[in-house]
Amino acid sequence: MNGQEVAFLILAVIGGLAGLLVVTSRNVVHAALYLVVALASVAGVYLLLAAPFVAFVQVIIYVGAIVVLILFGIMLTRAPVGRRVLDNTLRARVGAFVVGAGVFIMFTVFLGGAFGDERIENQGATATEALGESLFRNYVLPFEAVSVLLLAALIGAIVLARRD
Amino acid sequence: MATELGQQGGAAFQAADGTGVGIIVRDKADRELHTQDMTLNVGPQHPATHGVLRVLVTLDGEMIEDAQPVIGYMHRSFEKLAEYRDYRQIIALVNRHDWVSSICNELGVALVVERQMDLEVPERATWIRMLMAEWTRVLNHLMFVGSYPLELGAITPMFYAFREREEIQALMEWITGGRLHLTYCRVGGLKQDLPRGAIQMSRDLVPRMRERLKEYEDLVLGNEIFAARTKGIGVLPADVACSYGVSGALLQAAGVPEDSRKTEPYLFYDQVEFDVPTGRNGDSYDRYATLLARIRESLRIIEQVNERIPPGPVNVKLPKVVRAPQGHAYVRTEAPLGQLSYYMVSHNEKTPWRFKMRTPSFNNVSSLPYLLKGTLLPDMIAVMGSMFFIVGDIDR
Amino acid sequence: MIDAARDLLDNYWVLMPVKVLAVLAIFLTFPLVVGYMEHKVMAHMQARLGPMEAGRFHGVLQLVADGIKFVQKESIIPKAADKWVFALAPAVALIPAILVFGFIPYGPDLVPIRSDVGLFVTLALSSVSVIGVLMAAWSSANKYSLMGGIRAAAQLIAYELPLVLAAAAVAMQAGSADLAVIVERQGWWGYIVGPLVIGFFVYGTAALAELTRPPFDMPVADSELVFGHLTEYTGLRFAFFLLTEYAGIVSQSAIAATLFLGGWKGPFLDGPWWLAAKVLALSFVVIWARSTYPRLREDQLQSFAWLRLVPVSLALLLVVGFLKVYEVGI
Amino acid sequence: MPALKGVGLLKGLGVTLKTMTRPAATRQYPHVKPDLPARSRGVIALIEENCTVCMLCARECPDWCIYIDSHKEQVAPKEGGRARTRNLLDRFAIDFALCMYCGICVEVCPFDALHWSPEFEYAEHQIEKLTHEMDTLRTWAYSVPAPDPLEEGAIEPKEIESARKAREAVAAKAAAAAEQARAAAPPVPAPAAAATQPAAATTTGAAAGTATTTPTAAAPTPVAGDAAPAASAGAAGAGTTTAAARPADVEVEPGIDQATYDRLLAAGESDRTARAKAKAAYMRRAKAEARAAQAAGATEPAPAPAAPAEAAAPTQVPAGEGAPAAEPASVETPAAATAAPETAPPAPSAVGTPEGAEPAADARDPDARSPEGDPTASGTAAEVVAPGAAAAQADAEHLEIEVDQETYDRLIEAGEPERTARAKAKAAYARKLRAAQRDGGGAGS
Repeated sequence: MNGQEVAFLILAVIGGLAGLLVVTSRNVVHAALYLVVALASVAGVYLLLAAPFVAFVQVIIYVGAIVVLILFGIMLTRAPVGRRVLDNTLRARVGAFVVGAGVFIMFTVFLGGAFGDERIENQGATATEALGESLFRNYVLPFEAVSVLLLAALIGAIVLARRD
Repeated sequence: MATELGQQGGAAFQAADGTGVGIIVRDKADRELHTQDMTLNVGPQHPATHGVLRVLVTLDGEMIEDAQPVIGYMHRSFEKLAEYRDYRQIIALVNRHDWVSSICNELGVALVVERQMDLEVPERATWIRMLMAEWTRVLNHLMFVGSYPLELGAITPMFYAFREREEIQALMEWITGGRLHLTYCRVGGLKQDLPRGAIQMSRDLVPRMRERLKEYEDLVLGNEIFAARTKGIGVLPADVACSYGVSGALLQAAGVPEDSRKTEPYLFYDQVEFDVPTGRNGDSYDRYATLLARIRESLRIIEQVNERIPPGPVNVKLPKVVRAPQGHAYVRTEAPLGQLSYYMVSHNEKTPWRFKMRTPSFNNVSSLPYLLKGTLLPDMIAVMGSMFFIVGDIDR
Repeated sequence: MIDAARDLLDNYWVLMPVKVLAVLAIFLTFPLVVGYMEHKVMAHMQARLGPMEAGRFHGVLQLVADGIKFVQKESIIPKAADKWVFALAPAVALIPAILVFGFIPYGPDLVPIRSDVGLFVTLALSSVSVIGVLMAAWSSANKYSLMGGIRAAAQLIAYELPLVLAAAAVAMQAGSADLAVIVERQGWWGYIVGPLVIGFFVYGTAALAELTRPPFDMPVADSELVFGHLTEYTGLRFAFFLLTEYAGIVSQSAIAATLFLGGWKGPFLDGPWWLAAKVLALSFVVIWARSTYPRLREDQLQSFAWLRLVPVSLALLLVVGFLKVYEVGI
Repeated sequence: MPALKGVGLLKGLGVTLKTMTRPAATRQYPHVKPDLPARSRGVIALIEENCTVCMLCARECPDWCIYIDSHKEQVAPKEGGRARTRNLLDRFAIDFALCMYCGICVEVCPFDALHWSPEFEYAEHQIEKLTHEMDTLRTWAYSVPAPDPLEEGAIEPKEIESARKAREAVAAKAAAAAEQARAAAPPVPAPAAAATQPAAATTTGAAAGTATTTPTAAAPTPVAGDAAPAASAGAAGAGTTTAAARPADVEVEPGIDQATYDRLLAAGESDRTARAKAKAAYMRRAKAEARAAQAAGATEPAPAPAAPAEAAAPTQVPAGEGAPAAEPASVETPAAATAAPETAPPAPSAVGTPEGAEPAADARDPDARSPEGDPTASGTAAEVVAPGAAAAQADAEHLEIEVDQETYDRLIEAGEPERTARAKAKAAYARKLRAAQRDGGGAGS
């Protein structure tokens, strides 16, 4: 077990614990804050995998934007101010459990199926340049497709939200 | 309380333990999206209300649905107090309802008593009263010229205004000995004559103030952010203004050239040249611009008065105990904030039998619900700041 | 001997603490200098003198005195507040602000932590501070705090975009996201000669908004929201937020200077002093704006970001890309 | 949002930048004390010697923050006649926590016992401590500045005008006398006195005291010469006469004007009022007669020779006219005063004892003073009177109000401005003086 693995272990534990707390926390704002920790540890994992660009983009987008947006939304609508808890109903819990378990199983199956016991060696640092090349040369079509999809979602959201 | 709200399906905002601030949450079923009104107390202790005015705002998001000014936190029963004070004491008292325009307040009292007593005030005293009243007007307007941008986030004009005020204040202090509550007018004249050199100092101050006014125009009035914050905000049309009894800069900004100094001249205002500035749109921007223009006009009056103070006494000889004869009198003056009137009923005693004040701020603020309806919460500050009120003048 | 010293310095475990100490020193001195500058510059712009007592000479130790005062003050946590979140918020806001200093190139070989995505690191770090603000806003259990927090979040999300886009234009121009490389590829006049001058203004405006400094200080608008998310904070925790603000000014100025003004390069002798001078000059502008402008309303602020800054920065990105591809040199 | 054109934004930046290059408007207050104008309403000072416990101030005060306690005392008649009662001031306190600084008390005080002093640093940590007693109020009297001269075209208050005229006449006559004296080698005091008399006799009310100027002190000649040009001199003169010189006013036996008394009673006035008014009427008449008699017998030395105090008063005047009132000139006052008591009959000169002040109050008709008289105009009086009265209190010993040099030096060293230091030093001196006197058992009475 080398240093990298130890670091990964720590990050994985932190991330896993935080993820667990996200779903078990009885306070929705706390849940969002645990999500920050979880996402940050994922960014740490990216760093370990020598993909600093992805790691920092993860921080910018997920921590800096997505979670902020979530928090923003929560606070704008029904955040219990202070220490008050907002307990979920049993139905919601069951639903959440089903969805969570489903996702977990799906990933386990997919990843297990794809890699199995194979040990993937660290391939050294990925230069940002290489990342850009692969994204805009090799995978430019999927990339564009995803962006068009996102754009459509964006416009759809605006259309839905506008009342006039 | 919080639990109650929780049972209702959760409140948008909940107070800590339900203490202090009251929250009224109403569901709105008739909307497509489920929104809740929130009632927010702005004040009585809030930086934007300069003093203890409380505005009960009903919010839909940041949109104001309803705003009710709640007054009376500073009520000091001036009118009742005045019934138990002799005229000199009333003069000392009324200094304090609008605490930044003391001379203009006490002038009204002196005038109303003089009217009732049918007293001829020496010319010199009248001119000096005008001089002091106009400087007070400048002082008062400078206060708002500084504080309004402060409410919109510009800190600097406040300091400039106070720099200017300090210079005028020095003149006032030299003349009267006081800084805020000057107590300079007396029934029948003034407390004492000017100290030697005061007129010259007043002469010197006028061009300096004019020069400084230019700075406000550059720093505040010409600023695009300021314009964006104030143009079209809090539009008070002339007819609404009139129906609320709004007066002063607010009314003039709405385009009504009403000014007691013009329409019903007292002192020697009919002998000096000045204009009544008016605005076009009646919005916050116009109100601020009118305020600046009013300072210019006041400086114009001061310039003329400086040269016209005749020699002579500043007082008439009165008996030791001043008694206004039986009857009643009404005097209407243009205080810096608007029309200030005093109505006095006298039963030939040393105190008035009834002393009614019509203070400008009270009427001006009464138009707040009209102005605030449908504006955004941040605009509330922009509107309230441009109402140019003094809480003491509302509550009395 | 010198070689031995160099060897010693090459040792990671020796070098790291030295770097940490240096970054901490910068972090502790520069914000204080800027804070003091704000006191004095703003005072003089307002025809005042500002602090004159602490430290005898023109109040030079005013901020130190303030710090001591803050330490002595009672640290109040409101009864209804979420204690942990409330207590952690200043740290969450402050720590990223410190870390940013680690990635800034101070000189040719003076980059504490060099990363080929240094630009993104700094941007990522400065975006984390928002979480601290939101934590503070929510945990205070105060309506004004919460509203301030919501405004802050909305504003920061809105301005993050033009900020990143303007920075991306620079990265595109320089062909690298490594801050040290970006500096090296600039002349001492930086990138403000050419189309990137627009980027500079976009970045500057967005950074100002990111820092919630006037004229974009709606989240802490004292005449409306008392003090926004800082309303309930006292003592040392409040001081941390204050420190974060000044550190933010310094770090944003430093990044802007690095991206657009040629960093440590200067007309005569290259070196960290040029960066320091540029940082101070930019901080001066930040303070200058504060003492001159009223604040924009929240919706004006938003529409300014979305309707003006974002399109402008996107267009800029296009222009720079076009020039880069067709090798029309800047 | 309207387009940000930017011109206004740049202009704004220009304004702030321009201001930055200009000197700041800040005043470094604790280091640099403000130079407050003479009319400044800083704090109310009391010259207790002048107070006759008439209670006007306490009654006129809009918020009743003045507390006065007094007791009545029988005064033995001087030469026959009836014993009289008078009010003695036991306590005079102002609650500055209540005071609204309107200045009505200062304005109504008929005997110039209250003055505005520009002192303002008297904040306390407890609100009760803001109730200041006589001692403190007295201390502040030392920093009462000379009043400002009035603007051109102003009409002088009556008492100032008459005092000024009197002094001008005195000066003229004294100059003439000096001329004469130089001509005739041995200076004869009588003519000088004689010269003074007619002039003074024309004065009324407050300045009447001047009429009794005696030739005992050689002071009037040089002094009055100095005083002549000063317009505000009148203030000093008036103030002085109301205070120190009042005892020297024409002495008449108190009595009651029976006619007035009856008339008033018939008019339905209460017995007390009627009696008081009748008394006043009697006094007025009696005094007028006495003065007429004096004027007639001009060569005769005046009956009440305690004059030097006010003779010296003009000395102070030029100082008051110029800069801070606390010029050495005023310090001379008691010096002159000390010369007097040798010839002074005991009763009126013993100003220090309350009895000394009392007859004056009795004898004076408060109504004679115009109520709208310039109250601060007599500000100088504080300077003059204070030392004068204190010196008188110290009886005939050589006690002069001076600046306590030690305190003065210390304060100057501590960076206090000159004015404050001097005032404080003077106060310190006065305190010491009084302490010494108290220890000495009040030799005066």
